[in-house]
Amino acid sequence: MEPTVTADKPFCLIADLHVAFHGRPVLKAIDLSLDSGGITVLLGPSGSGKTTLLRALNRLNEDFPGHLRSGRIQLRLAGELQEIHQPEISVTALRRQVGMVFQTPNVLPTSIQRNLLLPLKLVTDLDREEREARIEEVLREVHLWSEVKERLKESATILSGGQQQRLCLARTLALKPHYLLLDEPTASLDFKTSRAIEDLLLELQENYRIIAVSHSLRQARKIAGRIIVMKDGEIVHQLDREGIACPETLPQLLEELF
Amino acid sequence: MEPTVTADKPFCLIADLHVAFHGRPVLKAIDLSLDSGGITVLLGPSGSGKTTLLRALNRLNEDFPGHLRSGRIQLRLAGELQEIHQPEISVTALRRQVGMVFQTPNVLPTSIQRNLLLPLKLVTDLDREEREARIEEVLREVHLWSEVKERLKESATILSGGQQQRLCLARTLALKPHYLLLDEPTASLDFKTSRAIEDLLLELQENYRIIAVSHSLRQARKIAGRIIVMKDGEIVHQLDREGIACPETLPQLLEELF
Amino acid sequence: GELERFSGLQGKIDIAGGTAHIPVMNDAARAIMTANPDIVITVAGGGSGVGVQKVGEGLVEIGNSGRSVSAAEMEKYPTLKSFAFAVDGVTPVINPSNTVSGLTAVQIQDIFAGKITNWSQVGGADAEIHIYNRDEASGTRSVFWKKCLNKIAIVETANVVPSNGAMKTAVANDPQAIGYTSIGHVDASVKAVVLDGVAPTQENAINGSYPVVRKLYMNTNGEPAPLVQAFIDYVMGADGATSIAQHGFIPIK
Amino acid sequence: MNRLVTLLIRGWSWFSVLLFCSALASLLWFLLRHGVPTLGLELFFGDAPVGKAILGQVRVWDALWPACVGTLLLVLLAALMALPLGIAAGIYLACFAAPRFRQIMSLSVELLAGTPSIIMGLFGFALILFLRKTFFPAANTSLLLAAGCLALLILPYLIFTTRAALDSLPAGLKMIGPGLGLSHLETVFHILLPAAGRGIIGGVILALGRAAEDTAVIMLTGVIANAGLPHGLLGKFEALPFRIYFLAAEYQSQAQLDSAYGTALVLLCLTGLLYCSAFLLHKTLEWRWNRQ
Amino acid sequence: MLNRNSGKRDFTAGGRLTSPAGRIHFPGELLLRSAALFSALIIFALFGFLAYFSLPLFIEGRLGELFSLHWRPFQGQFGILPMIVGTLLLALSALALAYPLGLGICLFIHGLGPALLARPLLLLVQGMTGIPTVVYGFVSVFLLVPLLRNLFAHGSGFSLLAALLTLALLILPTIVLLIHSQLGQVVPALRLTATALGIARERELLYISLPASSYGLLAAAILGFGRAVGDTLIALMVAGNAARIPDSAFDSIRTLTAHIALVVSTDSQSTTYQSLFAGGLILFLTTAAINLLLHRIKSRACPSGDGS
Ligand SMILES: Nc1ncnc2c1ncn2[C@@H]1O[C@H](COP(=O)(O)OP(=O)(O)OP(=O)(O)O)[C@@H](O)[C@H]1O
Ligand SMILES: Nc1ncnc2c1ncn2[C@@H]1O[C@H](COP(=O)(O)OP(=O)(O)OP(=O)(O)O)[C@@H](O)[C@H]1O
Ligand SMILES: [Mg+2]
Ligand SMILES: [Mg+2]
Repeated sequence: MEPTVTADKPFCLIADLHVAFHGRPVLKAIDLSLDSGGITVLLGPSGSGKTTLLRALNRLNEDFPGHLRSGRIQLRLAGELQEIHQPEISVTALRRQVGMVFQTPNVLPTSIQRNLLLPLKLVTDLDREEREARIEEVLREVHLWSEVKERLKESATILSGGQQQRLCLARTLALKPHYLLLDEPTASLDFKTSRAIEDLLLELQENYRIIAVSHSLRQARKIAGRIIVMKDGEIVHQLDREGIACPETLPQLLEELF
Repeated sequence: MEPTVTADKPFCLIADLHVAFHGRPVLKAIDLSLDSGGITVLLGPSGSGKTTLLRALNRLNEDFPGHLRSGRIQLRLAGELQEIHQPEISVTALRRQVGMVFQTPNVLPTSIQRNLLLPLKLVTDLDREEREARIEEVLREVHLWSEVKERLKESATILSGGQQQRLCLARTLALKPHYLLLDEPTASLDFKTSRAIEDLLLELQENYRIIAVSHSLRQARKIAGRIIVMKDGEIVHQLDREGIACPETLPQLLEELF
Repeated sequence: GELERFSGLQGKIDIAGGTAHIPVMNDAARAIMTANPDIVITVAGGGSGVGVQKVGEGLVEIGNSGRSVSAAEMEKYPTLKSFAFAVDGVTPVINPSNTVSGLTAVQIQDIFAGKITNWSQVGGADAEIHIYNRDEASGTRSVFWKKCLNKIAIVETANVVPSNGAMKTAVANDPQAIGYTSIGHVDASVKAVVLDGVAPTQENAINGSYPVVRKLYMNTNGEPAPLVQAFIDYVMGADGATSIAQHGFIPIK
Repeated sequence: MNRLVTLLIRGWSWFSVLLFCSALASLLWFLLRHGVPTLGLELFFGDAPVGKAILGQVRVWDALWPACVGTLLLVLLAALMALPLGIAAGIYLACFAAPRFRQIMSLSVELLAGTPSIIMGLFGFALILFLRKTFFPAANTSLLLAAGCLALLILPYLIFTTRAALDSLPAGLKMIGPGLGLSHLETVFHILLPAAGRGIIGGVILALGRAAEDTAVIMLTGVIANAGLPHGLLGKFEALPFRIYFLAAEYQSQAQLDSAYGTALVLLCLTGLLYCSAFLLHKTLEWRWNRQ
Repeated sequence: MLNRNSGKRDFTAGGRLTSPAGRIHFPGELLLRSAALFSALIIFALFGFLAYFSLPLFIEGRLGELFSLHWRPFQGQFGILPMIVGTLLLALSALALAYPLGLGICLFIHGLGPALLARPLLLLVQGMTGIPTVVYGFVSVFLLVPLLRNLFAHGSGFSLLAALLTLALLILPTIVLLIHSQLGQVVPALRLTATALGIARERELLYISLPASSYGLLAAAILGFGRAVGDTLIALMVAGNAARIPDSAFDSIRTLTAHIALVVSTDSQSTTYQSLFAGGLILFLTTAAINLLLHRIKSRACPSGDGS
């Protein structure tokens, strides 16, 4: 089933979301409705809760000790808006549809190939050949194929920082989730590769609903259909396409806020 | 002893350096002489060997399996240029003078405070109060103090990505090495914090010899006294202050190369 | 009385070897050490072979054995001296619930040789016979094999248990069992088999009508030192005899 | 298909736990039923006055006190010998050894782990005979020898777990020390070891339990049924597991058999105590690691 | 993993870069190395000792006697083949029973069971290592053996089956704790990755965490097997000790260790006694062979040998 993004219907509704760890609030009263097409980019100072907000969407915060949440999150799953915390929703199934790439690359301590094959094997029911074809496809997409095609059997932990980051992106893409949560997907990539990934994301926005954290204004401008600015655990500003297009608004705004 | 950087004398000489892992060459025939003041910035595509070059300077490559090296590296230690591979040089002492901050933050799985105190205790002979004063000082320098001052005893692993990166930078600064090897020190920092760190580095260049990897052209322009461009394990270009200052050269060059 | 011979003596006696001896040794040690705190006596087990070896090597002052010292051992340790101090009878035992009460020596031999395999063949219920044997190191086995089984080859499927206590436990719990044990160990939990019409009791062992008996020995390496001699004398004296009888053995004067 | 595997695994893990618990429960129930009625001062001290017996002024007969002291001393001594050796060897293997040496060592440690305890006992016994004939004619089986042989027995457990705990630390952690200019030794002792502490403590607990319960080794190397409190390192001693074995094999009356269960319960409590102290130690270490 | 290829490393005192004459080797490493060497030496000492004592049998070429089927010392037959077979049968079957159970318990502790039960269960298992072997033996003599006798109406209950059930319970905690201590290190780092990919807990454990703790899995198997082979008292008390190769699980068997315990108290100079050491040597060699085999399997399974 190829997911298609239909515009103008909200696919993500967050109402009064509070998240705290060990009693310290990290997200405060987040209200958000994401509807139109385009990539949503989260901006904000370090420690402002961007990662935590992403993790709230696939319920990964629950895996950390001391986590406490209140509020509702609805995502469009199988065509309908559904509350993700309702007991009928299986966390595992949710996370299969809501893929996430972490800020720091977290490769499995095994071979490059296995890093991709294993999740495919565990999560999808592709046969061996399909899996291998899929691997090559995603590795090409993230521009890693030429660098690793001769050493697929070597350990992934010896890859360079940027290579690991692209590997993790490939791993998530291979599973073809409906949502993509990307936590600084190009942080340690050179600008050439960064641009290629940005182009890839722009292509992918046709089929995936993408929410990305970024620290680069240039990047945000280029890919964002909507920008959300966070500070101290709150959403302090939202910009739509017009706001982004205007060359002054964004830098001004950020200068003010930070 | 406060190290002072004297200009116009080379402090780092690399001659015909080859590095390979498991027989695959990663650095090829590197020749380099760094002399004047200012920060040296390494640019280059992902996987081009920047990290490996940094690691060569504090002999950290030796800690990875399958490592093979030929060629000479000389650093100015205790006032004199010395070959770092000669048997009289203790690796440990070398690494104390050549501090490194990794690309992916690697905090100790213990409290924030202990992350800083433990190395200080082991490496320096400061007393307790001096150590605590030093901690506060470096945490302020990297703009982390206000965010963590109330939770110094909490685990460092729960910090956000950018916070961890600043913590690692602080940990190295606290030891006051003579050299600073920084592998993308601002990769996951917002631009405001990035700028503050850049300013910090510009200040530090008075007292430290700094070699940094960066992916941001803007950043390289701002801080670099010299830019070294790498590709496929080789140094393909070097730019000095004039080259950097000229607004066209750099983008053009990079566009060509990549 | 008996304990006076220890007055003025001091030192230590280490004792090891046959396990059947231990209760008697403990009684003696306890009485002697209470009367004269300068004397330290320790008592260990290990089995007859260990007893002989340890005393031969000089590791202990007294090594106990439930059989006489073998020719091979005598050759290795020519200075060993043995003191027999008690007689112990060995009796076949069965589970108290078994209706059989008496067997002939030939029947027992056939059972242990594997020729009779069902209790119905010797007048009991229709049930498989479970044979329990002791290990080769056992003095009990040695005497039973010589004097009751007439040195036949014991069937290999027989279970082997490592001690008199384990034999009692096994037979007490298994209604189809047959085994053998020292008369001293027989109590209500097992039934001693009347052998060729002679009941296995202490009286019958003393008067010689019950044939399956052995001696218990204390062995020393060369002439015993005064303290050790005093200990041996004490065990073989009146107090010792009481304790020996109390534990089910027959004292030798 | 996927669902089936998932269900099977989950089912199997529940099944294992239930089976294990019921087996353990029946074992404990049996032990308690027979052992609890025998518990009391008399089990420990016989008819000797308690105070004097504890101080060692009066010899205790037919009771547990000397065996308790003997076992405690034995475990302490064995731990004293094996812990430094085993943990040091494990650290060396994980962090220092050349690959060649590592391989050979791993194999020999595995061999040692597979050596039956009774052979360790035989070894100790033969060693004494050898010493008597050569250097020390007065050598004899003793508390020291038994502890030494027990140390051999638990050594591989310590080496294995120490090495495994260090080996499986994440790679990023291993780079912290070198990156900061800590010496390899400092890295190992101040960063890697504390981080691996939990795994190592697991091995220590296993080893202590093993040392407290083994019978076959000490049987041949110096334990006896009736020694009183141990007379120094070179004296004979009593131990709880041997006492259980002895009573179980040579009991003369039902009362003696029952007291074997009482002894087993006591031994159980003793090892429980050992665990608690190991656990506390672990907690203290962790606390100090986190809070200076 | 660390520093294995770093060639020469030195530990110069203080922060000095150079030390002209005579580098000071830090004594710590030397200490560690001697500890490791000493541990290795012990093995060779043990081996030498076993070899020395069984030497007469080899020299006099009476080895054939050992490898016969009959143990009848009074008739001069010293075959220990039945004991070798018994040992292997018992240890392998006990391991085959206990290992999957142990794994199941570990998985339960690491996320398949309710988190509330995990900790108590772990404590229970840890506590269990303190139950003396002799107690297992004794309880099964009174509980398990009569049960088996009545259930199957064949044999006396003292049998391979009884011994293997008891032994499996004995080695279970060893297996659980060893696997657990490895999983405990590996799981937290990998769990987040796996769970974010939408991989269910069961599969994460099975396909990611367990393979990543392969050394612990191997150690558990080896130590578990070692414990099973080396156990003396359980076999002695409940296996029946008949010195013959069993026809079924209900038959009585004798292990080498029980054999040693039974024979050790006979006269010390006889062939009987020497055959003990030969038995010990064979036990030793058996474990060696099995270890080598496991190593082979492991190195074939993950050739890079890295990433743990
Ligand atoms: N598991 C956790 N337990 C406790 N505190 C946490 C946890 N995760 C995050 N925090 C705290 O919450 C705050 C927000 O963290 P988060 O990771 O969401 O920031 P961020 O916006 O992603 O920052 P960065 O750009 O540096 O990655 C930080 O102060 C962090 O220390
Ligand atoms: N320890 C190692 N063993 C084997 N190969 C390695 C090792 N370290 C790096 N490499 C390989 O060497 C090449 C250069 O790696 P390096 O980490 O130096 O790149 P980089 O320039 O830092 O890239 P990035 O910007 O992505 O961090 C890569 O192809 C990498 O896979
Ligand atoms: Mg973040
Ligand atoms: Mg890099």
